[in-house]
Amino acid sequence: MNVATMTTPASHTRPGATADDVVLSAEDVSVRVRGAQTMLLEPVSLALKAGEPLVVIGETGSGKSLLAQALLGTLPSELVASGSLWLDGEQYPLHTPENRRPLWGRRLAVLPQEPWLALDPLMKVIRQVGEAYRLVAGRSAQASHAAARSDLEQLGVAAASEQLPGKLSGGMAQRVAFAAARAGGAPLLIADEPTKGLDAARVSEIGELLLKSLAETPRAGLMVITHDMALAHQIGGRLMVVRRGQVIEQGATRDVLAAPTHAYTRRLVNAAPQAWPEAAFKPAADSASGDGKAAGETIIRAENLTIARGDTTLLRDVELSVKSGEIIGVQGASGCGKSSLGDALLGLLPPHSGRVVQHAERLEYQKLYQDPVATFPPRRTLGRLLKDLSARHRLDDSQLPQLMEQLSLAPELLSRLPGQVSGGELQRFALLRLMLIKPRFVFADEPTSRLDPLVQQEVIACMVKMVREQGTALVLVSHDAALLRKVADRVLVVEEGRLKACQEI
Amino acid sequence: MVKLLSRLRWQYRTFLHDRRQLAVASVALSLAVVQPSHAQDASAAQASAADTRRLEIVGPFDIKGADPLLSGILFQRMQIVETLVEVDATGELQPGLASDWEVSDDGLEWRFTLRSGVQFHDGSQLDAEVARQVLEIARAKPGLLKSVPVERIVAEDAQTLVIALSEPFAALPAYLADYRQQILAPAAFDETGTAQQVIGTGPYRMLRMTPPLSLEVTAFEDYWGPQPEVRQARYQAVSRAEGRALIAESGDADFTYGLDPASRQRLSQSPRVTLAAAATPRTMLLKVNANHPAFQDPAVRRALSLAIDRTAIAQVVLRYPRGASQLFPPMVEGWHDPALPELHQDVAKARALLDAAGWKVAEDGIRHKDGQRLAISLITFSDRPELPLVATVLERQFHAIGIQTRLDITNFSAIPAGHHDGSLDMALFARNLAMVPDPIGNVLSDYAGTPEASGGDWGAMGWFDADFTAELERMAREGYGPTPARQDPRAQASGVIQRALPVIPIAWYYQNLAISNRLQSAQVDPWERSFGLSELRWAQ
Amino acid sequence: MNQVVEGLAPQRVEAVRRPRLDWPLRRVIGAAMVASLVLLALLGNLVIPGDPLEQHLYRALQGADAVGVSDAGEVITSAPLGYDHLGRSLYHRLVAALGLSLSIAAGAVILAAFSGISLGLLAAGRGGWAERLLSLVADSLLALPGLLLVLMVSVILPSTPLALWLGLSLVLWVEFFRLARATGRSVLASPGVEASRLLGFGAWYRFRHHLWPEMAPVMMTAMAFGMANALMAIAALGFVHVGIPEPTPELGTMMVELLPYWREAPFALLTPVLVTFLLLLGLLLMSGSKARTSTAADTLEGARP
Amino acid sequence: MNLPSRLLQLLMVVLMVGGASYLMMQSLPGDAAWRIAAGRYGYDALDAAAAASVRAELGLEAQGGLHFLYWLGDILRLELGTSLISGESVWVEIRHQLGNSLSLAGAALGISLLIGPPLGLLAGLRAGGWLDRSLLAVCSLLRATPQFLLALVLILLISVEMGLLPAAGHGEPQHFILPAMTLALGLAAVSARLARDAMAAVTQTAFHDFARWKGLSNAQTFWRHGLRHVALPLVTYLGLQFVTLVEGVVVIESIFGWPGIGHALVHAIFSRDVPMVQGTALVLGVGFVLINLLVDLLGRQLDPRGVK
Repeated sequence: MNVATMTTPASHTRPGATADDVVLSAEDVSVRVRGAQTMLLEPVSLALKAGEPLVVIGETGSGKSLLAQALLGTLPSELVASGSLWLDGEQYPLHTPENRRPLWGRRLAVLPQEPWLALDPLMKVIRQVGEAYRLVAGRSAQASHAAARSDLEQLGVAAASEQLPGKLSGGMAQRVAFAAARAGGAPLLIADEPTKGLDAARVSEIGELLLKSLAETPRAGLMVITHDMALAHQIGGRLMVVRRGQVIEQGATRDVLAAPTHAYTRRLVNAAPQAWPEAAFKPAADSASGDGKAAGETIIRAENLTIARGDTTLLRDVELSVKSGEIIGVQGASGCGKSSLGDALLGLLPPHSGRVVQHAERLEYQKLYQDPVATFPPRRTLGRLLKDLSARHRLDDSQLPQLMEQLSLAPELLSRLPGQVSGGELQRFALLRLMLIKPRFVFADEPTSRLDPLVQQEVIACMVKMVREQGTALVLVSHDAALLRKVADRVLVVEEGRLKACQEI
Repeated sequence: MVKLLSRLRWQYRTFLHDRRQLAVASVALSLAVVQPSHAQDASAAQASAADTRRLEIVGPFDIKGADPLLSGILFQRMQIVETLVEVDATGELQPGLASDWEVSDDGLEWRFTLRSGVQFHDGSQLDAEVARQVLEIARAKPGLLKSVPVERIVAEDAQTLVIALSEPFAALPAYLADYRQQILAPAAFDETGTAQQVIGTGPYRMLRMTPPLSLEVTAFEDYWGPQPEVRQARYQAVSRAEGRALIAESGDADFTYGLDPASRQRLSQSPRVTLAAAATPRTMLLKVNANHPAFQDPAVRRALSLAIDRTAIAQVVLRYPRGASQLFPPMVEGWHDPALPELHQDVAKARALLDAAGWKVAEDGIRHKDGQRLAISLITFSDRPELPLVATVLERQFHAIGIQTRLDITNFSAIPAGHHDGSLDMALFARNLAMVPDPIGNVLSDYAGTPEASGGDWGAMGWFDADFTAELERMAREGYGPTPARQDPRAQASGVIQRALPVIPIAWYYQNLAISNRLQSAQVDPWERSFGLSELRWAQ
Repeated sequence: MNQVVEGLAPQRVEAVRRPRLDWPLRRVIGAAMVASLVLLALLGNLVIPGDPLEQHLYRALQGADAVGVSDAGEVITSAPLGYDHLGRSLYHRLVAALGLSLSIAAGAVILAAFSGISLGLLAAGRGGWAERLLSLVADSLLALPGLLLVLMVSVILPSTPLALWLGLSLVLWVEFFRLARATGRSVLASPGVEASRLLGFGAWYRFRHHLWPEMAPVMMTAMAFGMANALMAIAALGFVHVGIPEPTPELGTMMVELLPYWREAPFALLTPVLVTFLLLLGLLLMSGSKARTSTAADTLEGARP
Repeated sequence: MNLPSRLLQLLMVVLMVGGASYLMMQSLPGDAAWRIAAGRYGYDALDAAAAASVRAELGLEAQGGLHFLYWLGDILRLELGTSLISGESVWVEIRHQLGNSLSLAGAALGISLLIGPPLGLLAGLRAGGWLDRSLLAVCSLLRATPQFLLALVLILLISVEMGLLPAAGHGEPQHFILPAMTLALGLAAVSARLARDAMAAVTQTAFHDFARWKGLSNAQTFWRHGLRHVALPLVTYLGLQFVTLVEGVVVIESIFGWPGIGHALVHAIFSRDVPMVQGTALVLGVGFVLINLLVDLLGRQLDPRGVK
């Protein structure tokens, strides 16, 4: 498929067409490595209309962020953009990033991803908003302070205004960053993965915030880059799907998401847990009754367990028993003690009171981590690591090729270092490592929260396969209720320091 | 930079050629530095005008405190303090605060007539009673005066001081010229007899003293003698020889004492300074423990002496024209005996002597006798930077005759301490042979002693010669009158030391200093008693 | 900038990243300098045999000469770099001095690294009182000038090389301790170590494959840096005359000895100065700096999932 | 570190210095009286009588039975005794010398701060640029030059060849320049690198980028969001650097004839003046702890987030 031809008709109609509603347009935006021919982003043209948001979706590495960077002039110095940007009737050639420097804050506002990193950790929140009013919009000191205060009030974070960013939650930080980014008065907002790392509940808040400001500001434009289908849905407007540096599909967001024409888009849309088919991961047997699996013997049991770290009690009176072949979902906001529960179950954290009864060998209780890169020794190839393991426990590794095939891991990956494979592959290797040991119990702590939806779906499928085939007991921790609902036999929620059964199931 | 490098290269090339000539030249220079002043009368007029020029003196000696025992020698050199008796450049005694003295016929009663009208810097007057008190304080402290058989000191009248002895002691006036017998005002001392201030009678008075590194003086208006032309002076202690040389080279010091050989070479090229040197009664010598099984035998000590290449040490390491041919340098007249056969190097003879003494070379190249290895330690110290260098040379030269030497470069107190506990084998140091202008004091304390406690801390060890000791004691009592052999008894004593070699002389010292061109003339005091400030003239 | 570049696919990142050695050119040059000086120390005396103590007083401060026979008939060892102020071959003194300085410095660094790393890991692993006590001792040692510590040790111990070795180790171990504790703390608490423990791997495996790879670059840097510091301290102590005693050749003492002759024989002084300087420079280059110059490559590397 | 742990550190420093001094006193080869007499009277006048009088005066015989606890007790009562050489109280001696050293160290620190961090910041803002590269080269060269060598080069060039400044001495303002410069160059080399690294790191942070995206100019970004972050490691470093400064002071003071605490320390070590060694070491150690306490406070001022 030729993207260029696909986008060319559009590019003829938009630039130059100084229709009143177009606030920003760009033609033939492309990105390549300086001094090389390889295109990292094939030429693409776009136009932002006032009041109509543009959503760019794609996987990690698809090149969707390059588009934003090329427009803003923030590409790393080793990459070079070409094409041009039209703004207020001015043309800005993209290969000289400096020409857009004066636009920042005044015409173009940027909403950063991971806003807790984007706020100066040593400056009070209100001053970070106020300085943009003062230095960019040129207001007086008092006026700036007042404006900042009213912004923060409107956004519901007035209480935090005298605090340092370190004290803010992720959602609050994003709202503060939003206020700071907008304070300079720029009508056009580019948001690059604005919800990365945020809990699901916060995602929709941010979406509302963006839409609200778009609606309230005259001649405002909004461009949102995300891989979150839910956010894309919420923002609406127009949609561009980027894959491997090419725009493969675009159109009205609602239309594209409802009826994707491209197979990839379809997969992308379906990869969101909400879109997963019901019962895809449930065992064939009837799971309505808790003891449906007659073979299930109790692998681990927590009795009247209270978990504390230092002086803080995280969870109390936990009663839990997990049977083999059972998947238990645990849902809760970050910092609620989900991980400590795992440590206590695995014997890594002595219980404050109560007890944990393990019914199998020590080695048979294992854990799957959120960040797979951190869980492998960094300087040893994956093959060596697996050999280390089988040598340590005299395991039969003859089934290794078969297992790798099951997990769709290519054999040549064995000669790579953990840092040289993708996150999804590595998480599957972590799973493979566990499957070699045949654990009776696995505690999976947010194992897919750092993965793209497509990869997440694959990894979850592999995990469920392990559970079903090896009869493993699995506790799956996630903040994504939809995911748990689709996968787990039972879902427990951590609320107010207690583990409760989720009402929805 | 380029200029500097090319200069360096040139000097490197010409160094060998220059070396001998330089040393000779600088000695010659020292003999002719005192020039008659043509500004004698003008000086007083200049003095009264506010002459803000300050003479900068740099030397190696730290300032340790106000007590004469600690830094008295520096106060003497700065001419803040004076002694009853002074010394001229040839070593002859001269009137100091005492204008005259005489001794009774039995040699037991010395009568000193004090100069009248002498004022201390605090305005008090010097009289015999003051001198008596001060001498009594000095006598109670360690020092040479302790060894003088003083019975009592009496202030006979205001100007007459009588020192009564229990037995004759001819060198007494010379002893009173020692810096430890400097006359301070009684107000300078605290109740324990330790001086807390420096209140002397000299042409300069102390302006401020900041131990350990500097002191400043200004001319004393009420001095009994002529007023000096240089009105202000400051002394700074710089402990490192390189540092001193650099200060001299950069022109920041008018007078720089204690120059190391290499710096002398360099400074001789400098347009800012003139080098001066004077022979001083100081000899570098090797103290040998004659109680050591090997060194008991005089032949072995002689072998050590024969192993040493004094000329090379003098010319290469010290950059002096020649090494020591005997203990006393020629400037110490009487004690130096030109007729003595010179100490020299003869390695073959040294080996033969050792062979004859039963020390045979073993497989490792080191000599053995009765299963004992001839391995000894040599103590020296780095306060004088040339000593470790010479010790390093000696180590090789002794090695050449089959003696293994372990260098121990340490605090110099290890030498007298090793002398007393008997642990010392050999020690290398520089000895001032005329602490008192009359060397008899030194010779007595270093080479006499008793059979039980022979020699002295900085002299012989384990070597005792009864006749020699008796003769020294006679000289101390009676002076240097003719002996039956009609020879100068001092030369005779030198001969004894030369033959027995309780210490092995290596080199005679010269006092080296750099004088800036701001000064018109300068005098080098060979007795290391004075910087000669009061005699100095500014160049313009 | 991390968050903006996040969008690059791994395969693309490969294409973007310039081929980069683990050891940049600077470090390679540094290592080559150090290695050649180490070789000189090891082999120098084999190539041109000679005695660093042998004196030819009348050749003092002369330039290089060839192998020959003197007037007296004795064979003169060639001195390729000329003679020092006592007519000793500068080349052989330099070789011997290098050997001595290097072995003391290396000995001190090895002892310091070994004890520092072991204690640091002990502190990180045990925590509690052990950590508090060890950190207190380390912090307090840090409060005293290193030179002072070495001087004090040299008063207490009789042998100078031993005192230098132990004194320098006493100064240097603190750095290793602090680094090991810091790395140990973060690595021991990392999921990787926990995973290996759960998988049944022993302490040695966890050290070898988790801790060491993390620590090694830092420790190598610290070792090179410690080496340089030790060499400088030995020279400085020689300078205040409390270093290796005469006549044993040592770089610092050699410089001090030849310093007065800087105008007569600048090249005699320059040789030990140059060797020391190159050695220190090599070590410092080898130790590298945390700062890198290629920003984009780092940004991209940091952005990897 | 917080106040209690700094106090503990202080105590530990005192304990270690006291212990080492006690060991030194015990392990002095030979008789302390000899060494002390040597320091007092010089080699020309040192003899058994002088040593005996020192022994009697100081009661050195009694020190064999001295107990470590008494020793420590004296220190804790701030009883440092008297110098064995000058007989002056150690406090008096140190007070005098400390002033000189502090003024020298202060001047050096001042110069180094004027040279190092500004250059480092400029280099860090343009990491990889020509300034960065040349600064790296100069810093590497400086760090590879032992201080005494640097001192001599400066003396030879500036003092001897050009005759601009005095080579040594103390008392006039111009005497400050060379020793302070020597000390400062070494310090500046390190602080420049540190400032450069910190600056380069700050320019890489998300908040630095975001500040510019907000519309702040480069200068505004630097003053408001860069400097404070660079100052943090720099201040911490300067606290730690105090020890290096003191160490440099020991060597530099002895070259330039500066009557400071370093000079006194070397002298005291030579003449085995243990009370002086102990006194100077204590003052240096305690000074370090106090300065770092100040640095802690300053750091908290700069970074109110608390323990990082």
